[in-house]
Amino acid sequence: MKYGILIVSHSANIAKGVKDLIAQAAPNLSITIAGGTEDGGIGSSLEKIQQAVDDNKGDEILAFYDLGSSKMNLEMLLEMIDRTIHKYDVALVEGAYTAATLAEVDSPLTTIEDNLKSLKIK
Amino acid sequence: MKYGILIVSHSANIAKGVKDLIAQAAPNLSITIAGGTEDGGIGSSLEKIQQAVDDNKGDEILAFYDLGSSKMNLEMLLEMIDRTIHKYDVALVEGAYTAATLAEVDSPLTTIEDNLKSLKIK
Amino acid sequence: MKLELVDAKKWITLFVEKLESNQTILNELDTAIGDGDHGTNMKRGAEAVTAALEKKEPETLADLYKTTAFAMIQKVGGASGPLYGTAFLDMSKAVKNDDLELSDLIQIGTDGLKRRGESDTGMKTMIDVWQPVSDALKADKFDQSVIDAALENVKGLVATKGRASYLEEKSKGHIDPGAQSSAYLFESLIEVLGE
Amino acid sequence: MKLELVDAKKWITLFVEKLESNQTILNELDTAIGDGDHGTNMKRGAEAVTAALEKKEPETLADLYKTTAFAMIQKVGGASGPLYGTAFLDMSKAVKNDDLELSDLIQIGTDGLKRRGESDTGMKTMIDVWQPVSDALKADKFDQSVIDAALENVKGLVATKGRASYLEEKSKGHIDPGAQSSAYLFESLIEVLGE
Ligand SMILES: Nc1ncnc2c1ncn2[C@@H]1O[C@H](COP(=O)(O)OP(=O)(O)O)[C@@H](O)[C@H]1O
Ligand SMILES: Nc1ncnc2c1ncn2[C@@H]1O[C@H](COP(=O)(O)OP(=O)(O)O)[C@@H](O)[C@H]1O
Ligand SMILES: [Mg+2]
Ligand SMILES: [Mg+2]
Ligand SMILES: [Mg+2]
Ligand SMILES: [Mg+2]
Repeated sequence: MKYGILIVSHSANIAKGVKDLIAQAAPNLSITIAGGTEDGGIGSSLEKIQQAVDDNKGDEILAFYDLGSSKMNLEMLLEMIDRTIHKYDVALVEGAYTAATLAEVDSPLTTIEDNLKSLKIK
Repeated sequence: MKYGILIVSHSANIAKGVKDLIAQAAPNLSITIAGGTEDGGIGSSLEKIQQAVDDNKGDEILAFYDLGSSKMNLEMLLEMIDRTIHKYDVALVEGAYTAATLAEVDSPLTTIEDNLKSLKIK
Repeated sequence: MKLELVDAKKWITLFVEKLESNQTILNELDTAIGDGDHGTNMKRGAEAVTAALEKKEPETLADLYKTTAFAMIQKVGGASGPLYGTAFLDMSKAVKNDDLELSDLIQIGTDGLKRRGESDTGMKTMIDVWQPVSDALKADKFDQSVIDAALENVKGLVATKGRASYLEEKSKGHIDPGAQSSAYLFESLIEVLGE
Repeated sequence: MKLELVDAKKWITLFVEKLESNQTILNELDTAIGDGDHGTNMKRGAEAVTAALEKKEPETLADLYKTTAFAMIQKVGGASGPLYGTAFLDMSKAVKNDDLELSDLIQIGTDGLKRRGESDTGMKTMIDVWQPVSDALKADKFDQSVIDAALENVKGLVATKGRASYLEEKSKGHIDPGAQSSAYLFESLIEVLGE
């Protein structure tokens, strides 16, 4: 698939839930997640994000996050690796759902990004 | 507490995760959740929402939802009961976090709602 | 025209049967432009309706529609739950008026859908079947061709409500799953009326 | 002024000790205007730094700062992880230049915080300690009073970045937890410089 989805959240449950939700509408996408700290607490882990990026099968990755450190860790990783990752400052659940639905039917990136615009809140 | 938080999501994991996330920043709030269908699938359940409303200890409830049927079931319930529930058409995770943080320090509803305005995406 | 209790029961029973036997089709339609569960959702609702009607035989039309509404609301789990639920609940309240025409009943259900869904015709939803049926009943021209035409029309629409709306232009060319399940509802009605 | 490797090691070691013994204070500060975990986060980071330094004795300043950075990045789990991590990583790269003054080193760390946090002074964050310290070092006027004044100033600010920013006006009157942990960092530096 052209696009994969990456979910970075402070909570392992949120990350898992978002994946469940969007996988139902977009069963063919590669959706990988990084939720919570290494030891399962609320927070974020660069290592988990790195792993989720490694596991993602999309040619390019559309990335969504919730708050502060999820974003900063994601950006830190972007500086370290050279896969094409598009990071969106949009509502996590709603943005990921929108992107996944469109990516599932092979919409071009411009269409996906047009639809994400109104969800920009960060 | 004056305000309680209600989370309605298609996914039990999202609902649980949002609670974990916001409870960390707002440990004194009553936060109740309704996630997924009765049998644990992706979807929503009026009964779960009803239960979460019943369990909520806030004098008034600030309610957040993700997509379509979460909203419709919530609105259906609002027509059936007479507790004061404010429903916000904002980003689920980010909106709930914002409201919880402010409610935790006894901010007035006007302040909370002012801060939710920029998160309106539905 | 009005529906007697015995016919209304047949109507609901036929609807429930069609939902149970067409689960796969409804899921497939929903897979194309939604999340693939409309058949599963409606089957769950159908079973709940059957169970509720078996548990307590409704004694009035209001009872029948209310029982149907509550079963749908409680068990469907998708957007179609509160939608069909609201339609039947509103119909159950309205039908207490003995003078209510069938066409008015269906219009009241349609209005319930519009209120619950904050939607209207042309948005590629079940409303695009309910409203034409209601119109046809008012004009005394209700038959299978009305349903066929409604589904054909729905197919060409771009969705602006519900999950399919995320797909925008790409939602075109597909029958909306909720429109199809509503088609089963009104095909059941035709069978009852035709007898 | 420059810091030799042996002094820089002392610096980091003292910092780590202060983080471990002040976990509760940092958590309490974060409870007031954040999520209450800054002490726990920094303690986890501190332990990781200690473990990493014990595992492999750094042979250069660049090594030392890089090891510190990676331990923080990997283990802190909160926003302070990528923040301190970026500051020390940038410092580790810059310190390869032998001519680098201590004041420049700290400014480079401060710039790293600003880049990672998309933030600046006056936003009630750790930057409001780093920047005044960097300025004082440049002016050769760095002592405890600089840190005290910075914390006093931070207290009066309204947060516009980080979790405390959600509280707006209500964030006033509290010391920012990250500013406090950075105060420990620079109090450790004073101890080293004072020897
Ligand atoms: N806002 C709305 N107004 C009217 N009908 C809607 C609306 N949202 C969804 N629908 C109808 O519901 C159907 C989907 O039902 P279902 O698949 O059971 O729910 P979900 O979308 O929650 O999975 C759609 O095909 C459409 O006919
Ligand atoms: N955007 C930012 N720029 C600079 N510093 C920030 C930023 N966001 C947070 N901080 C700093 O991080 C500290 C919080 O760290 P910590 O509690 O460990 O992380 P979290 O907020 O993820 O729980 C704050 O007190 C503040 O000093
Ligand atoms: Mg569906
Ligand atoms: Mg569904
Ligand atoms: Mg914190
Ligand atoms: Mg935290």
